[in-house]
Amino acid sequence: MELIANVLAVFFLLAGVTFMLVGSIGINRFPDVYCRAHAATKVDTLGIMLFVLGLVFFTGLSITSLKLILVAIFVSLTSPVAAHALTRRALLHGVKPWTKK
Amino acid sequence: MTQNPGTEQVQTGFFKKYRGLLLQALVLMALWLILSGRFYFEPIFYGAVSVALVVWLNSKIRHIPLSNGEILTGQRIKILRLLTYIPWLLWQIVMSAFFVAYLTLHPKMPINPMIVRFKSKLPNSLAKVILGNSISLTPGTLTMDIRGDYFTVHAIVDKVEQDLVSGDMESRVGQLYLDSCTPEEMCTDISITKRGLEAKKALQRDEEKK
Amino acid sequence: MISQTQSPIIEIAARGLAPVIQLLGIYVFFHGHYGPGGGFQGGVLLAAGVLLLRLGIGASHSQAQVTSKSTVALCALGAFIFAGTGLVAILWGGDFMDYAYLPVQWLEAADLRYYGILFVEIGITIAVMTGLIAIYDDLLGIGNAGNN
Amino acid sequence: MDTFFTIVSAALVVVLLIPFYRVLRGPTVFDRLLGAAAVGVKIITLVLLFGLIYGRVDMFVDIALGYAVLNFIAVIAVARYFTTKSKTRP
Repeated sequence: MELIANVLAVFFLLAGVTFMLVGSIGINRFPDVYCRAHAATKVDTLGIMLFVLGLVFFTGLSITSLKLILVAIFVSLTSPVAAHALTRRALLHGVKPWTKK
Repeated sequence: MTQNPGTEQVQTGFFKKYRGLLLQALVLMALWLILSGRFYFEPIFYGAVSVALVVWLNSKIRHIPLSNGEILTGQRIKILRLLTYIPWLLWQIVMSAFFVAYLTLHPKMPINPMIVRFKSKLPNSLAKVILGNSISLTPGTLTMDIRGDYFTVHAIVDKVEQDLVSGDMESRVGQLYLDSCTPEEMCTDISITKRGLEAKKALQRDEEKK
Repeated sequence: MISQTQSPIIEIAARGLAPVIQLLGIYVFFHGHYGPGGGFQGGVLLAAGVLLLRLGIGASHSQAQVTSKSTVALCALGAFIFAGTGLVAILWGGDFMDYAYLPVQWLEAADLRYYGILFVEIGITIAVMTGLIAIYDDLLGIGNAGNN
Repeated sequence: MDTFFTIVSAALVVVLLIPFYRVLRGPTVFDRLLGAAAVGVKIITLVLLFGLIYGRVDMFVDIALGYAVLNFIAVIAVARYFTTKSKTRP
């Protein structure tokens, strides 16, 4: 049982780090600020959720793991709001969206 | 700003009037218990005092309307339907992360960004906010602006744009407030812009109309 | 001045998250005995909660919660609580901030230290929170933050 | 297990450095801000991982929560008070 929990935890930690790596690459690879916001919002949110899930498997179910889940909930609530605020202000500021030729 | 209940007011009226505040206090008390993690008298007493202070501070701004003139109190969300909506949203987050990761790692990066504007028939601002955040978390779409009933959404490929304007998610959000709503009637007046300059002009046209 | 026109997402997110952030600030303040935290950090988080409302629903609307006029006075009150506790300890025969000498009869020395620290931390929290809000309001020129 | 945590935290630091390129390079200020927010999210996970390494997760979670709050408010504040070129907006 201990072994299964540890294997799951390692898997989820590595998955979270992988998703955050993909998000970071996306921030550098996409052509304009709106597409970059896609990468920063969705991929990073799933990355931190998986990471926290891995940490919960390590610590076991307790008050501390509830607080860990609270961090994940907070980040997943705030990241779309932050991306919305940024892209809205970029649109009003006049940053042109990149389009295919 | 705060309205004291009259002494002759009956009990049910009190609960009906302050349902929002009581819910907020309960949620904050649960949050305090999770944060504190000590279940004896003194921390819980401090927690009760803190929750009372925070609820009192925030009850002062409950009656201030939003910038579009809407008052937030008195809207009932259907909590049971919210509980069924959240797992679907989590599944959508997983889907969207895999989708954007696929787009990122694809060597040619097959994106075709566009700006979709549509009119939604959601009844109030809170529903619009839930829809806007859900759009931001579902595959390939990002809410850029909400102005009145009009949503401005950045979609990254053609496929997600079709999913968006089919109105599936709008009807799911609409069911949180309305009794029945079909996907067809929720999402109307769709216009798609594939060039950046036109989108900004459309926004400015809206501004001048006001 | 800044226009009140704002996207409803930011407004409602500010209204919904501000109580949570304020409660987190108060928790950090009370948590100073057991882990990281204390007056200054709690005050910063409380000020962050108030400033989120200032940003989200507009500076003039959020005056209903904490007015700009009261911030400087409350900041002075916090500093007064902090310094006054120390001075009272001196007057009753101890050193500065020696809580065991506070003139409260019905508490023992250990309890007196515990509650003395708590009282001083309350002063620090109020001073930091209202001081930061007063700096923000003064920089933007809202209301009559400083009487200058 | 400690070796594994060390490797994961080193990987996280590398991941954290990638958005810094966007912060330094970004053509507009919004790109820089987006990169900074992405760095913030990675720092939250790094703080949680340090909590696990030092065996004090309950202590580091509070720091992570505070960091998340300040990261969010920083983005909102800069996005709100960035001066706009458009004539119709203030």
